[in-house]
Amino acid sequence: MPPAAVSSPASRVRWNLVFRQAVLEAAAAFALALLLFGPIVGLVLDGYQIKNEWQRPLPIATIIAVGRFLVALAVHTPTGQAALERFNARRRQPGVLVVGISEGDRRRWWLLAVVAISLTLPFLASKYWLTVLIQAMIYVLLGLGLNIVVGLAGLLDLGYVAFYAVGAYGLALGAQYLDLGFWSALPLAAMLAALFGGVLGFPVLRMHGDYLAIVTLGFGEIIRLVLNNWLEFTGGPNGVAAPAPQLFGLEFTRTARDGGVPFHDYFQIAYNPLHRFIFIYLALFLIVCLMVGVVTRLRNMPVGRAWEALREDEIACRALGINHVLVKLSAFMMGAMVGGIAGVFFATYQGFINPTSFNFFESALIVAIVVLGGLGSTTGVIVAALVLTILPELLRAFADYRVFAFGVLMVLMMIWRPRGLMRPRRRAFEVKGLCP
Amino acid sequence: MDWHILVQQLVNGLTLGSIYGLIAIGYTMVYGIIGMINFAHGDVYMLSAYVTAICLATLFSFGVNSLPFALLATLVMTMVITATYGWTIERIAYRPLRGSTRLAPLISAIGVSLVLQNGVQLSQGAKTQGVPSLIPTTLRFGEGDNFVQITLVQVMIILVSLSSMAALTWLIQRTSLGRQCRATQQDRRMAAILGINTDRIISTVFVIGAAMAAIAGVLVTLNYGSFDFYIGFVTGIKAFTAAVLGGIGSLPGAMLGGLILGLSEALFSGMVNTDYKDVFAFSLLVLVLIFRPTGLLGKPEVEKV
Amino acid sequence: MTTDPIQPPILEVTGLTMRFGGILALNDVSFEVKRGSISALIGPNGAGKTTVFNCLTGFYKATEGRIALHTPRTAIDLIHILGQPFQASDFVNPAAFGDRLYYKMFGGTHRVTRAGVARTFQNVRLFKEMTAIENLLVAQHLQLNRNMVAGLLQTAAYRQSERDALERAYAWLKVFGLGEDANRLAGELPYGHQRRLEIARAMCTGPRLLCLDEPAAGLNPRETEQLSELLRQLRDEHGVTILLIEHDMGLVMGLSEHIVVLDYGEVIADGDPHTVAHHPAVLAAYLGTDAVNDDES
Amino acid sequence: MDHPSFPRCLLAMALAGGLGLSGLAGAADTIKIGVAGPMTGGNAAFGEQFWSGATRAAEEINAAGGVNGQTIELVKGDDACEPKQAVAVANRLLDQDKVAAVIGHFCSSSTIPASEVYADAGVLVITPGSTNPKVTERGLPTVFRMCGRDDQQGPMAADFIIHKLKAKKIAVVHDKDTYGQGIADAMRARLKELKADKKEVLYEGLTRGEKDFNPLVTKIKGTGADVVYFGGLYNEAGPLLRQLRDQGVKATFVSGDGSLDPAIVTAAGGPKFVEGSYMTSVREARNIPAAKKVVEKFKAAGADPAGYTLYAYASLQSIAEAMKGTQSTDGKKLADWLKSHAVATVLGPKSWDAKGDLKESGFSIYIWGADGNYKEMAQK
Repeated sequence: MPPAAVSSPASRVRWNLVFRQAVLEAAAAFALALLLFGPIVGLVLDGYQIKNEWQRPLPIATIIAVGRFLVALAVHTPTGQAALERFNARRRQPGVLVVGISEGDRRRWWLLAVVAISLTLPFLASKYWLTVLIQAMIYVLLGLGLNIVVGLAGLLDLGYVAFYAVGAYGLALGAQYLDLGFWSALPLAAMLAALFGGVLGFPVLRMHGDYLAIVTLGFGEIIRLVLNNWLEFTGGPNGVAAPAPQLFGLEFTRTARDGGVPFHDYFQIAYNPLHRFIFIYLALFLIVCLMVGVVTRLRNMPVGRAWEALREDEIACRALGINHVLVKLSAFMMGAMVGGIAGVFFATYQGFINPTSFNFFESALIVAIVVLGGLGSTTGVIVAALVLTILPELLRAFADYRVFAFGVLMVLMMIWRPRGLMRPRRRAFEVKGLCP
Repeated sequence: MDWHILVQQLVNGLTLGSIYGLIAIGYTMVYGIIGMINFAHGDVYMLSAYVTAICLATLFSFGVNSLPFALLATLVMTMVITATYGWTIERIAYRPLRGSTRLAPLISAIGVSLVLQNGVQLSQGAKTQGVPSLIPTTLRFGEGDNFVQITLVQVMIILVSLSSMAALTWLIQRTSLGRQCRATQQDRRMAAILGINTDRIISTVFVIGAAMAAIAGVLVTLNYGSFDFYIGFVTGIKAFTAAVLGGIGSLPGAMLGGLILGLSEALFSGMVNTDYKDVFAFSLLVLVLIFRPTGLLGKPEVEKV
Repeated sequence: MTTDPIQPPILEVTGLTMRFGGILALNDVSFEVKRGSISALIGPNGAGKTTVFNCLTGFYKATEGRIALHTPRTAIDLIHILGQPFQASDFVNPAAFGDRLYYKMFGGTHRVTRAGVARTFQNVRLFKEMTAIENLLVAQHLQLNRNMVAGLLQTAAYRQSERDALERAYAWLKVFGLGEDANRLAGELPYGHQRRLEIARAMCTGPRLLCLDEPAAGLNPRETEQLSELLRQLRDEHGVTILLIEHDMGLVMGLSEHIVVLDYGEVIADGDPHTVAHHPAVLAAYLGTDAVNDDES
Repeated sequence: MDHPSFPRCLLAMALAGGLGLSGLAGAADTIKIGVAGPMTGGNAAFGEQFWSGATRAAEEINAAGGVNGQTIELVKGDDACEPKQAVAVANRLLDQDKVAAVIGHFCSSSTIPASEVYADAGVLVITPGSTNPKVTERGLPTVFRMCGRDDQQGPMAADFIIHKLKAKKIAVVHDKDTYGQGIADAMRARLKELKADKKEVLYEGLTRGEKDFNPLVTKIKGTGADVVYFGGLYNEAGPLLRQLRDQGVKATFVSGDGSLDPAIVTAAGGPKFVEGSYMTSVREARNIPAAKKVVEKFKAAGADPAGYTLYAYASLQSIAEAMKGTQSTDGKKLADWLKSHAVATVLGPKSWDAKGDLKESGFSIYIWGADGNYKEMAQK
């Protein structure tokens, strides 16, 4: 409570009112919390009996009530009001920022710094953090791919994991049946995923918004179920082994398995299981960089502009002679292809895949990356992918509360930044003599 | 297929479908009014199963002997508590996001779903819970080996869901609250200008949806006897599919979609193969949407140019 | 301006009928638009003007009738290219079947635009989160180098195509007096600018026939005046035929050479401004608010 | 890329790197042992059992003076039964927590990729619950299991169904998961060997996490099967049993150790539904004199040593014994020791073959009584 404000009688009356209001709100919050948590937290099922644990919901309800009380008071202090104002102002910001042409130089240094750090990191990190980084990179790739579909073309795809699965199984089954290696499977699986995207997309891309979402969700589930049920071909729930990557025929294993030469033997160095992961990381980093470049160029190409125009207004696009189905299809296939590439890396990094890795929650997580990234912002997607993959690992410190805390943070992040972490940016154009 | 098997499968399909339909109402109403897929709804249903068991066990531990009274009290309590959850979730996780991108509440809903699942796991444990079989009565039709056997609870499921549907339809079509709901659904801004408290109406819709899920939760718990903190996921996706199949935004569509989905699952797994029944269900959805892009009872979308 | 009597009209609408369920929105509408003219489609609210537009530009599939667009070389049936349902006869005639299948798969509204009909919308439909110049670049989609490989490798041909597009876009922005707004988001422009940007965007598709749906709605008198200047300039300097729906009778009477009046989905008058303004059916349709009074306001 | 994100980006990466480097070993007077399994997600019940069993065992061992003068400290690792998380958590346990051995992974699909990680680092891992043959068939020297294999109990069930129950029509149901389908397929393979595969009238999978199996039950009813064999866990077995009885199907229900759990009574809705069902499982812990005391201690603490609890308990006992026997925590040495010595565990004496499988799995058949308890059937 502001000490200066209490002195005058008028403000004292006002503060009395505020105080009373806050007490009422706190009481209501207490009652509500008790109703919500009383039965679920306070009465624990034990067989057909009940264990009474009333000591658990009471503190929760008390904390909520006190919190509500403090917040109710705080919004009436000048600092509280200013904070509220700032919070709301940020939420009202327009979605898109147009950046000038002169931004390039500064960005180049940042870019260089990030690349340098990303390249040195794997040599410093422990194996655990290296695998987390690989995992994060795979999600960056997935995020970039889905960003084309959801962020740029505005098509809500809730079954993106299907293409991820096609890529992963493309490598594993390709190795099993066709004797493909990692590098030959990479382009093939990518093309296969794109083909899947095309075949699935063509009949359904005429649908609007959320109907498309549920149909893609359906496709995602169908693919997962088929992978799970088709025991003879995919190994069903038992999964399949995926080959490890090779560098020009060099294997990253202790002893040669697939008839190649182990990497450490060739270079006469001691065997280190990290080599394999560093190699995967570097290859993945290369692909991610390539993908960022491709996406950046695509956005400024006719097809990329058409994607974004389609997101903004499909009807206007049609009135401009753009075949919306084909443009959507190109976005869908492009996204599917990137998903397929990510799948190949996932499979080779895991060494073993089964359908549980491709469930609906995975799709939801990738959509969350894109939305949190700011729908269309490449940097945003990268940051969001890193946050959403590294966060659960950091939260392992919370042990049992890990996923719970992850859920809470997801809600809070959306409330804090409903439009995502990054505002999408647009390039300004320069034409001789005309630009101000 | 023999007639008694067919009849039995139809009953199976109808009960399953009624449950889907009840849960689908929550999806369809929320979608209709704010255009959001409420992925946390399945977990609200899961919650109601827990509340049911907790209420029953508490009542029995206080020595309540009358089964009808216990069931009724449980139903009311479950509906109240679950509806409160529906209201709170909307208030905390969705309302602050109103007016931002369409996808923000979707992500928030996924977060809420994680919170509910893991919150229940943390407080109630991960193991499968259950209630004893309270109404063991079964009805048997037919002679010898060719008989149809239905539990009384199955009959209750069909009756209760149909009557809840009827009551809800009456509420939406005939009452002032229903008119306000429909007005808000058609044009939220205009409704607000006309003096309808749209925030309150949206809250009401969440409350109704949760209450319907609570009815489903009570019935399912009585019928199958067991549940765990993860049941919301599978059932939720199915119910959402049902809502879309029937035409999302349409109340009768939700029930119809639920029944069709339930029946087709039952008949497909009965006549063809259980392994692929979900594949069949989703394929059915895709096919229906290709030929009727707004679902079975959804209003055909007239493009506003 | 007189049109060459030998040249066919650019647009020929015959017996256009449109039903929504049981409602007859258009009933046997027929009219012509002369090449190089500025024509107007007027009528009271709900007369079916926008429905005619939506049929012309391929957003609705007319229930019956024919819409022919005469290009210098051929006549294009604008309904055919939208893709029509299969008919029994198609299954015995493979050529017709293939044709219909092709248009069913790849046909649609965009084909109409490609045939040379561009339009604007009653409620402005810009790509709000894209800059003004990008709006115009999107409109040139079909004229650009869309080869993905070329674009990713930034080949010389691709860069040339992009430069040309940019210059064309700037040229159009200048024509519409929007040069200053080039790098601003379309959604943040003042309303009058948005209206003009939408017309500029339609012009970027290189149309023969430009259909404007209430281009002056929401503009102040000065802006309306500028608009009518601009439309004349478009017709005279860029050789485009203009068909517009408008409620602002001042604009319509001053600008157009030919007026079609619709009421209850039927054409009730068709002719030059003077004839139409004094046509008894038109006066009756406007119920007292006669067109001449509007003209003076 | 745009610049304002980079501080954040850097922060995240620096955090990642920093934490990676900071994973220093804890105090030297404790031995860390990882307990990995599904602590969240649909299979979290089994993760809880692992944890409860392992913690109880650790308390006992520490109370008795620990191992080689050191006390055991357990570290929990959650994999949610997802291969992706299993690999991450395996790496974390090794790098971050520097565990000396691991009890873990429940789902075979998690155990298989995770055990590659442990084997690569030469760390001993004992899985209390992964029954898929592949777990030990890949020639990884430090991978062991405390449970039987699918291809051991499945055939036993087949023999029982054919010889004892004299079944005429057998309906086989599985849960489309590694364990369930694994034992169901092993059972079928044995049926074929017994030339009884003609007796199989139905072979289908249900979906885990669902509760409504009525259509499948009706189908079983239509086949007129007199024995239903279910490969799966009690979560699904309970409702399946109840719905069978609700529809008036009287077929005998036979299942594996995943269903032999007191919780099945709760899941089915009462003892009358499970009465008369048969299940195969390893020699029941509660009947072993050594285990009685342990079980009582669990009960006294208000916990029920259900499902895999005692398997986890026995796993930790074996690890501790091996560490005492070798005076070391080296995975290779521990593995060699375990392969050459028998360990007296709460589940009875256990010894392992060269692959890491139990030499004698000691499966027997249990029958459920009307009181909701089960008892071992007299052998022969």
